Amino acid sequence: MPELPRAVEDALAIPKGFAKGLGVTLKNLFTPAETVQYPREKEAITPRARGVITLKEDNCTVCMLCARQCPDWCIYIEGHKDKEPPRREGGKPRTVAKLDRFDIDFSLCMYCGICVEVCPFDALHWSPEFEYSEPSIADLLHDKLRLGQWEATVPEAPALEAGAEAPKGKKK
Amino acid sequence: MTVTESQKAAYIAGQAADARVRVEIEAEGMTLNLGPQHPATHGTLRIIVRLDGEQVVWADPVPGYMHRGYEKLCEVRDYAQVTTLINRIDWLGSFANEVPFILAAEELMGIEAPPRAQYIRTILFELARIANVCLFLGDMGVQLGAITPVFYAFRDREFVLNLIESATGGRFHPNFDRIGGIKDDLPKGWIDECRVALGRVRGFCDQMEDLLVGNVIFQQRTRGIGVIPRDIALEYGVSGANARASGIDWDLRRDQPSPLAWKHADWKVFTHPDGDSFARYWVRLQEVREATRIVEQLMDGLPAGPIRAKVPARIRVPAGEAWVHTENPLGEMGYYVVSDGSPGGPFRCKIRTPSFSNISIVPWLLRGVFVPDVITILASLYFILGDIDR
Amino acid sequence: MVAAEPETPPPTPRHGELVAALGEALGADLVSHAYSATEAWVRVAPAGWLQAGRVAKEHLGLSYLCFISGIDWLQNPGLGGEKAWDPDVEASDPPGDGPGRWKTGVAGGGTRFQVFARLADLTRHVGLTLKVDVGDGPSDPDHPGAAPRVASWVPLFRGADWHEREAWEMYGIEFEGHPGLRHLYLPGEFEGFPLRKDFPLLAREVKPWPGFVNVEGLPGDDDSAEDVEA
Amino acid sequence: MSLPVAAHTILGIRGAYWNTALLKAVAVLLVAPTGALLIVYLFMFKMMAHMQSRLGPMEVGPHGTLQAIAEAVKWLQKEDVFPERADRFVFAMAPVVVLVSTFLVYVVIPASPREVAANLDTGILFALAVSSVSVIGVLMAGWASANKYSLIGALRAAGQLIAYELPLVLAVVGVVMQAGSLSLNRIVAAQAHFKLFGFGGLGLFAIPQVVGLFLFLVAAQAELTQTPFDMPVAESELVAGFMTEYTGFRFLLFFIGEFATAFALAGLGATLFLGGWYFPGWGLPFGHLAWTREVLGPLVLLAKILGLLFVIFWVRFSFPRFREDQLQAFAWKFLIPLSLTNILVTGILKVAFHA
Repeated sequence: MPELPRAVEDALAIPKGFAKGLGVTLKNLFTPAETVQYPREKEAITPRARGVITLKEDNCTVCMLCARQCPDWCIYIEGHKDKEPPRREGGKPRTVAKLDRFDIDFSLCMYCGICVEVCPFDALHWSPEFEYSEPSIADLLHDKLRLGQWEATVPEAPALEAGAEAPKGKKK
Repeated sequence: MTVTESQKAAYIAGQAADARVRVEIEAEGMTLNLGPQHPATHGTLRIIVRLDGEQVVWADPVPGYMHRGYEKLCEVRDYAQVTTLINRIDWLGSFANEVPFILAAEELMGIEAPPRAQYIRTILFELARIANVCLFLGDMGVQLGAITPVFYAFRDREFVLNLIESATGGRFHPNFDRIGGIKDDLPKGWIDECRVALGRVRGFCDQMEDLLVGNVIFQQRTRGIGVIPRDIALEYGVSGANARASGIDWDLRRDQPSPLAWKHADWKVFTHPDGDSFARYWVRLQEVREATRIVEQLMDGLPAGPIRAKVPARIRVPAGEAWVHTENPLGEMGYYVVSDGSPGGPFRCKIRTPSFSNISIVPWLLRGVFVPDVITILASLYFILGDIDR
Repeated sequence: MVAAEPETPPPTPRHGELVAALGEALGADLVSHAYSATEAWVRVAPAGWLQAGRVAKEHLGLSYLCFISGIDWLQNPGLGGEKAWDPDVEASDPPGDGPGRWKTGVAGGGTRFQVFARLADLTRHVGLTLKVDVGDGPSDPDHPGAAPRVASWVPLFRGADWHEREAWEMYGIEFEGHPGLRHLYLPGEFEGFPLRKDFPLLAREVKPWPGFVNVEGLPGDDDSAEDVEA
Repeated sequence: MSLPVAAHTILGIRGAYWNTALLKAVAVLLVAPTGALLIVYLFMFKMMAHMQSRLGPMEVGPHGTLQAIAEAVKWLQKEDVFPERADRFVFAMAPVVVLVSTFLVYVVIPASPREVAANLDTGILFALAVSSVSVIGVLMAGWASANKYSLIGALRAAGQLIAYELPLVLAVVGVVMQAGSLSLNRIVAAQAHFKLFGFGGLGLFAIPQVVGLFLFLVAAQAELTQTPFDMPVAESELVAGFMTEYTGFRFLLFFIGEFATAFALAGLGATLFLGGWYFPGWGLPFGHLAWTREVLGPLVLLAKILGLLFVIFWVRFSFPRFREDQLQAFAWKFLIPLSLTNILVTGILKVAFHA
């Protein structure tokens, strides 16, 4: 290619720039769109996604750790003590804490996951389910029944990338 | 020296006390109220501009419509709870907000996270930068009237957000960084996915180069518009890509000893001598490309090992003061953490956000420009409202 | 409360040089200094605040204004909030006011309010935090109601404008020579200084803390919570 | 055809005249909004979406075909809001003025040798003249809204429309000189007979008048306030320019006006430069098959219009916008000298070839 004078080159750069831009949009016109038609098609959600907090009621000991660590104060817990038959024959009857109320107010929740992390008895988990919007904000207060129903949707924790330390086998 | 009529008007108007109840002085020109609900102010920044024709006589930004009082809120939360809060400062690159705070707490406690955690932190940090700056690259087009780029930006940013979500569980607000390490290791297959997404981001950068940078209209709209000289940038504390576009060769990732893993990658800091809107766009474009390179190199060199250092179960940060700042997507972000040694949270947490200083230059910068250039300049300074108002 | 002992060496030789040069220029106005592993602090007397900024900017190359902010060292103002609700937090001193009710941090301090600012040299990559005592504000028994006050840095750094407006509206610290101390974030009619320690955080006052152990015992049972089995 | 108004005479004019007049009026009133809807669906919804890796509307009708109609219905349902300090009468009339000026352009565009509402001898002059009336409507809207954004937008629009009216007219002059007529139908005929170096039959002036076509497209882009010339409605600066305060029905009128004008200007461009309804091979004396031209002509014209619109909207979706002063400089320093040169060259060549 013979060297063009600078001025000519500069002048040519203008239509060239326009043509390049037009080329980008034209190319995109003929490439398939990325849109996912949401209610009919759904993207696969990663198992770690923080969609909704689930409660495994049997594991909860009403220790209040989650409610105390919650930055938004959106967990409400009440419980009572009860006697259970002894685990072994002839033992003393055990005193256990029974859960009366476990509410999470998802209208306040920041989805930080601190409650799930601090739970010492593995009673709280994350589920990637996210379709629980409500027309009324008051309905976003999920009681322990509702939280317990989500429990079935909790996925397996994913395998880890090469080089990671073996997981300590906590999560469900 | 003669004083023009418009300068007089500017002086008189400048004397009127409160911007919020600014008396409209019936001199020549008119006062135009941009925002708080205005398409160009991404968020709720309000800018009062006094116009003489289409020329700005003075401009007065009024932030605060999104002030959430984070510095006060930090004082009643403990360290773990603060990270979930500060996620929401710069919501487009939120992982990058957590890192300096956690580093400050680690510095006070004398803990250092293991290398694998530092690598993953750095990778996610750079991904946050990509997600954040990609949106700028597209949004700048919208502010200048080109509607298409922003859709490409949203499209390709989505892949980066997916990556952040599959690693941390949170798309926008990861809350993934912990004192002494990170919450979890990367899931299997993440690195391969990441390479694909980085390829898309690079393709996006090329598209932006073709669509905007090469377009002579874009160049005419941005070149020589909103020039920030070097010394003015320093006085106002302008940082990040805005400072680098003014020829200040300063990047905390390179210039600050940091436990994070940038030092293990081979990358370049781009500067531009012009200091105008075009330079700011160009520098950010190159930075996204560099960020993809950093992430790739760090993924190649990712060491094996633990991701959490030994940390006491109940975190108690000893009394002291620490200042840690990092090169966030928007500029220099720092936390001045004061601990009084009590088991709760920080005693005082001064959050130095980049957008605050970057926008404080606006009254100086907007003097004498045209209304369309107001938009160009605001777009090229690139601010996030949460980052100004905290 | 002392974190970094004065014996801690400067993190880099340049930090030491800067502090020494500032000391030379300010003389007795440089009250104290301190180092940590990464950072250097200098506390100047209120009279030397403007001069300190000028020397740092014009002679020491610290031309980049990172931030200016304030701090209120009042301890345990006795307000509500989580710490008051939480029985695990050890019982704190009773609320009160007056000297002795505040403890200052690195590089010391004599008053309840301090202003601190950070300047940096972007070519040599060093920074310095400067502090100044600005007064006791409402806690001052001699001048009740007097606002804490210090010279403004706006003549030195144009960017100080917003930072000082913020410090003024959050702490009520008056900056002398500032061209227009008006509200930055808060609405113009806002009263009070939100970041002062004795300003109540309403969000934490109006709602009871949900973290009480709220387990009803068995009738005639005085078991403590520890006896409950998992 | 017997229409209800087919009385013997009205106002002393014969009923048959009223019949055809009513028919023509209805045709114009139907074609203009239909053209606007077509543009909105094809270009604003689908082409824009696919250029941006989206699908666009998909829900209303197959592939969202009825979306444009749904939008129109939505606007009709909205409350008709007047700003408190608006000049109510002017505010209400502004969209009507814009729309009327648009409809008038349709009157002279021939869709086939006979399918033209008014075959004026000065057709092109008429079209360009009435299309400029819309500036008045825009100014009225901006002034009456009592809104600073509207006012700035309207003033920008007025400056821009006046500046680009000139290159538009001058671009057409080349064609008029070459055809030797101001009548649009005769310009089509001239294109059909046009031969370049002995080759002919392509039936378009786009080849000899390529500069004119370029000028026409650029000026039309500006007349339509499409990016890169959309400062009057620059949404990132002026919210929506002169339309900021309009809602519901009146906004819909503006909206239809904008896209109907696009359709009309593309129709003018297709007629002037691409041979209008003429398809290569349809020699003008067409014998007993002449009626086929009446059927196929409109379709050919539509195809050409869509081709031109594609280019206009392609540019719109790809480019950022100019600044007001750059736009004026572009018009006065580049487009107008270029169009004058084009006229000069056309004149010289015309004399040279016909001498």
